[in-house]
Amino acid sequence: MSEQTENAQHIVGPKVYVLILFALIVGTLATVGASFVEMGVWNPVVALAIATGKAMLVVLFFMHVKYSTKLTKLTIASGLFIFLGLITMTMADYISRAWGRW
Amino acid sequence: MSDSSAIENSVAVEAHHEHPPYQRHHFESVAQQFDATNFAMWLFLLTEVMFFGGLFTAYLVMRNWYYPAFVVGSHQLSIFWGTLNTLALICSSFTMAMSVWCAQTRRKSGLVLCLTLTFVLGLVFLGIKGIEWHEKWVKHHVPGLRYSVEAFVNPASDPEVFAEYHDKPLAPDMAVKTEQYFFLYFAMTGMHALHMVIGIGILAFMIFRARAGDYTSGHVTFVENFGLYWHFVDIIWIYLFALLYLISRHQ
Amino acid sequence: MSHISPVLWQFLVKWLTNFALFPPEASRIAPQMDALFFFMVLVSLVGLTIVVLLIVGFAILYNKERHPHAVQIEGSTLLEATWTIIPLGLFLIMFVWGALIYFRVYTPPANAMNIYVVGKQWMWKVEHPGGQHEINALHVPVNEPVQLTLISQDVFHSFSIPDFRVKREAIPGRYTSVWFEATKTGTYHLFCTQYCGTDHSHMTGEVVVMSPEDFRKWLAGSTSGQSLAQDGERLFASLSCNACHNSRPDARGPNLVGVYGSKLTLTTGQTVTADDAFLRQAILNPSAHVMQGYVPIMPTYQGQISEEGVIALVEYLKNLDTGYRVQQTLNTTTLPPQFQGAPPAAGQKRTPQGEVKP
Amino acid sequence: MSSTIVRLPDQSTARIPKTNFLTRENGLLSWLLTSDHKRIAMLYLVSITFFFFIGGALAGLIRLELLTPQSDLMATDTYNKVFTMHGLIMIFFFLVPSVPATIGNFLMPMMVGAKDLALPKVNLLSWYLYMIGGGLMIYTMAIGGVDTGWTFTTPLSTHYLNTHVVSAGLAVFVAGFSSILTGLNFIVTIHKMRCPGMTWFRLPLFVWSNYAASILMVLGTPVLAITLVLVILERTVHIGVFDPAYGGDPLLFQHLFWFYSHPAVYIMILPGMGVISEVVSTFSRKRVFGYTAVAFSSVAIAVFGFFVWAHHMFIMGISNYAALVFSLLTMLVAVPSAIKIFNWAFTLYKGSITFETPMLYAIGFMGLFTIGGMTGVFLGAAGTDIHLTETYFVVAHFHFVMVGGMLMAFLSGIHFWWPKMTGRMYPEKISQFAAVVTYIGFNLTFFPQFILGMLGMPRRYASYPPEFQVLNVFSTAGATVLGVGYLLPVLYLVWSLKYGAIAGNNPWQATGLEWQVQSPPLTENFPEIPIMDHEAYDYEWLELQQAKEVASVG
Repeated sequence: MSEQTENAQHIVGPKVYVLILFALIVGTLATVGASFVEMGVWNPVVALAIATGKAMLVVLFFMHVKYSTKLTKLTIASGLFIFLGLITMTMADYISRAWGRW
Repeated sequence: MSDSSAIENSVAVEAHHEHPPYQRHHFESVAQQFDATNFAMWLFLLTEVMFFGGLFTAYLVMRNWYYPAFVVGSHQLSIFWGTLNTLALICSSFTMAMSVWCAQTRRKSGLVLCLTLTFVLGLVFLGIKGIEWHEKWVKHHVPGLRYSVEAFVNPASDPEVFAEYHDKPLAPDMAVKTEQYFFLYFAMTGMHALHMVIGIGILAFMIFRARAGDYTSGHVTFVENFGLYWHFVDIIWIYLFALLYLISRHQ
Repeated sequence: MSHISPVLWQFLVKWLTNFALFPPEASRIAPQMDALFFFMVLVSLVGLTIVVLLIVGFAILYNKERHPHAVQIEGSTLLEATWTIIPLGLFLIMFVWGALIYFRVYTPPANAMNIYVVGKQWMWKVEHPGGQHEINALHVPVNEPVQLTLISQDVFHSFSIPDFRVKREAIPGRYTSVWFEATKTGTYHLFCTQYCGTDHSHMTGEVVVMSPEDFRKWLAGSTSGQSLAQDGERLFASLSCNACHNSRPDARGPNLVGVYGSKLTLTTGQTVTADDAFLRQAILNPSAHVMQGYVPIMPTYQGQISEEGVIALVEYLKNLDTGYRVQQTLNTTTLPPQFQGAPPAAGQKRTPQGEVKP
Repeated sequence: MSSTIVRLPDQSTARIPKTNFLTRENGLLSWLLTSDHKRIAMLYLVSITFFFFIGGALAGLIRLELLTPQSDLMATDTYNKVFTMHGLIMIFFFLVPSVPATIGNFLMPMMVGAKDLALPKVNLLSWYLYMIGGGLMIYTMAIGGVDTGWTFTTPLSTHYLNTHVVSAGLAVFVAGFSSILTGLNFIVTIHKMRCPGMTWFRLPLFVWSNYAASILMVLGTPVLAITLVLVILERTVHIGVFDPAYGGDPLLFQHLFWFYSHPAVYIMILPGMGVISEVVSTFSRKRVFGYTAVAFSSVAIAVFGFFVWAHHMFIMGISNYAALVFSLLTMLVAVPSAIKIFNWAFTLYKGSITFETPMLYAIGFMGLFTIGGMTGVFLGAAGTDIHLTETYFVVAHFHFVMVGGMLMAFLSGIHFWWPKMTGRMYPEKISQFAAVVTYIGFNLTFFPQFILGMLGMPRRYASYPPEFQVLNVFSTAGATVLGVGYLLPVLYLVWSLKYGAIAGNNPWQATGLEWQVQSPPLTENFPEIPIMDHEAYDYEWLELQQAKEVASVG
């Protein structure tokens, strides 16, 4: 009984954590660096891409989603879907207002 | 009196199994309890995503409309403090992840150490945030309460701002829109900081309990779930940093 | 019949004389919209009848006394597909039909006469191009397309003429437009339908549809002596717009002659058509609307000109077909009082920009 | 008496079980600190009834004012406050928590075969948040009320009113979190707490529809919360993203507000649909026709329901392309509702139908919801929306769905599960009478409003042109009847607490797991965690079970 640990799930070890920490620091410095480079419309894209990459690392490893059940993954996906729905459909209105005279 | 058949059923049958003390009565097993609370935490994080989602939507709309004002506004933030803060928060996320590992592998002193580090790094973050906000106050960049667009139209008029102002002056009508940028800046970082404060409060409580050894006897749920919350707050900051601080630094 | 209570009697008389199921169709679009409406009513009635027949029929046929033992039925894919696909088809018809009407209501024809409407708590101010100002009333000629350009000075309002089946919100900060062509002379209700504060329910008025001759007479009889464009001209001068927009080759601002309706290229590379909305934006938020080849030096007039003033300016620019007037405009320096920015509303603390609030 | 399925135990010997969740502990504290989902449901039931009658009284005042064309009963600003408070209280403090937080709270764990909701303390917290929100709302009303309309339209709410927008906003904000927590709890419970054998397709449809509503609560409500935060911020610092004077966009507020508030109507109606599924099945002794279709239509409503919000903004100057997309999606979301209606109707087919009160309400629901749903299509088609929106047509449509639909479903559910909750039956005859009164009163109140709307009478008007008076008089007369219809249940239900017949375990011969245990249930619901070995709505299984019992007793 006393040996039972309540989560039977995969235990992520410090090695992985240190690696992720390293990657996150590199990502942070990279995104700061990238913002000083002139890339036109790509600046925000790169900034968001790096941010998303960092967020993915945090979600997958720090938050153990890589080792979680399908349900957790599905939950996150559905939340993101609705979130993106809010943003894209609102923006769709704003952007398409400029198309016509309306 | 007890002739109704229903009453026979009513004799509560005591649970047969021996449960660890942290298992709540209505769960069948510890695994179920962990699963359920973990899932609940994720759902809660989804609500948080949508909560910040409203702010992000507002941000996107305004940024699309008033891009020049957003560029200039963002240049008023200190990239040094911003980067430092991001690193502090990332490190705190790391120490939080380590706390979870310590709890899972039952290292009590390690757990207390990691939680304390997380706590300290969280405070460092808030401290730096405080410095930045104070600077905004000094520079008259607090929308509604203490705001001046003068500096954006004519930077020389405000020596505080002028010292680090490298942008071309804005047209007066666009300069007004910088207030939108700072409104969103304060709303978003303020909401984020509020989450940090709540997190730090819970951390203090957890350090207290961890010292009593509560989390190193197999009951990892609380630490794990709090970890999720803390990492989520970190993720929000990763985006806030990219969206608020890093708009066209090259200009 | 006098033995019935007089109150009840009056009530009945009122009922019989005033009862109507739908309002008069007094515009070109009204019969079209009603056609869709009655189609929908028909579909609803048929649908409702089917549902009620099913429920009542089954309730009679299969009540417990008649039918003591239920027969378990899992379902029927065929039946379920039927009542998925048929309503879907009907709804899609309604969608297409509705969308067509929607586009028709909000796409004014090119030859429509334009009338400006400003909504404010709690009145409608109507401005005819000829300089006729009306409050809570709108006079229009029959059988002629009329476009309304709407703006609100404070909160959301909604300009609704039920008998014409048109409605459009007047929102702060942006022009919206709607058009109609009245087909019957008479007087019709005008409502504000978007809740706008204390006296929302008093923000009503009337739309008077007149024969062309009557309308001409009315126009002549109620003119203020100056057309909207002339108002705009004075304002143009008093704001010293002509210091830059003076059509001279070395002018610091673009030439505004014939600008209305033309295609402009902005510094951002965007091409836009200079319509009412664009002109309004360019006056209030000039820096986002700078034409190629010019520098953003124009000050903003946000908060300094009332919506009526902006309308007068827009109308002036619309009618500006020669540079002569711009250069010859008398140079008055004071802003006529009726065009000064609205005073801040109750509970609202506005500081002029640049000023630091302690 | 063959026209009833009610089977009660012998009244002379029957007793309410001595040990049950009501008698387990006594004293006020045992209620205020309980983590038992059934007790929390009771707390909710009492509190939402309280708010319902406040909201109802305000509705009465509205109808009285509209009896005459002039604003003579109250000044216009008083009227504005009255309809605002009516809307806020009814929506956020009655309709949103009505079925989920009372009936749902009581039954969800029992229906999935669990001892409690996954997070009992969070459940209690949700009730406290509700009460704090409610308290704030009462406080707002006491210090003078708010007159923004329940929609908090900016810039009216942020810059042009001197009433108590901040406290009202906070009240809704806090109540919003209460509903988030309820939804969250339900989702976790349904996913993680099902008993052995309880597969997804053995769940009662009530569970499915509450699941769908919970998704909407969890993902929609936070957007409302942040929107209200922005409104409150804008009101306090006088600048914000919704402020047109500073380049903000009031339409952005509409987007964010309706992103919650449109799904909110599905939050309100979906649990009601769940009740109807249960009731129709039980009183026609038949499995719900096309179980899977009904289950999935709930989920479809939840998913599509998120992407139709801008149909509230067709005339506000959104892009016409956006209007097109949102109108199309609105048509799509109407289909699952149609599916449900026909599936319920066909559940009756070859059934063995009886007409106890819950069934009467359910039949009323089906008719009224059909009208309410169809008129929603009128408003979803962009063209007709121009004429009908912001008139009494919208008011009538909304009340047909919410009062005719949701409230009927709520009453149906309350009567249906009353014996389970209290162990006693409600009086049948008078409740049937009340159901009929409600139905008549409802139609008399709200049907004339469709015509008023078509004639163009704008909503939220304290005074109106005199030609609309006749229909308004009908409406007010109907409201009086409706009021009686709502007062009656309170009276006889309270009466039945002491004098009602003992109900026994399963007075309706229903199949749900909740009916197989004693009423009122034990605190832990089941003496042993049950094992689900049959499909949902399996009446043959039930008969077999009862035959076995009789045999063993005999």
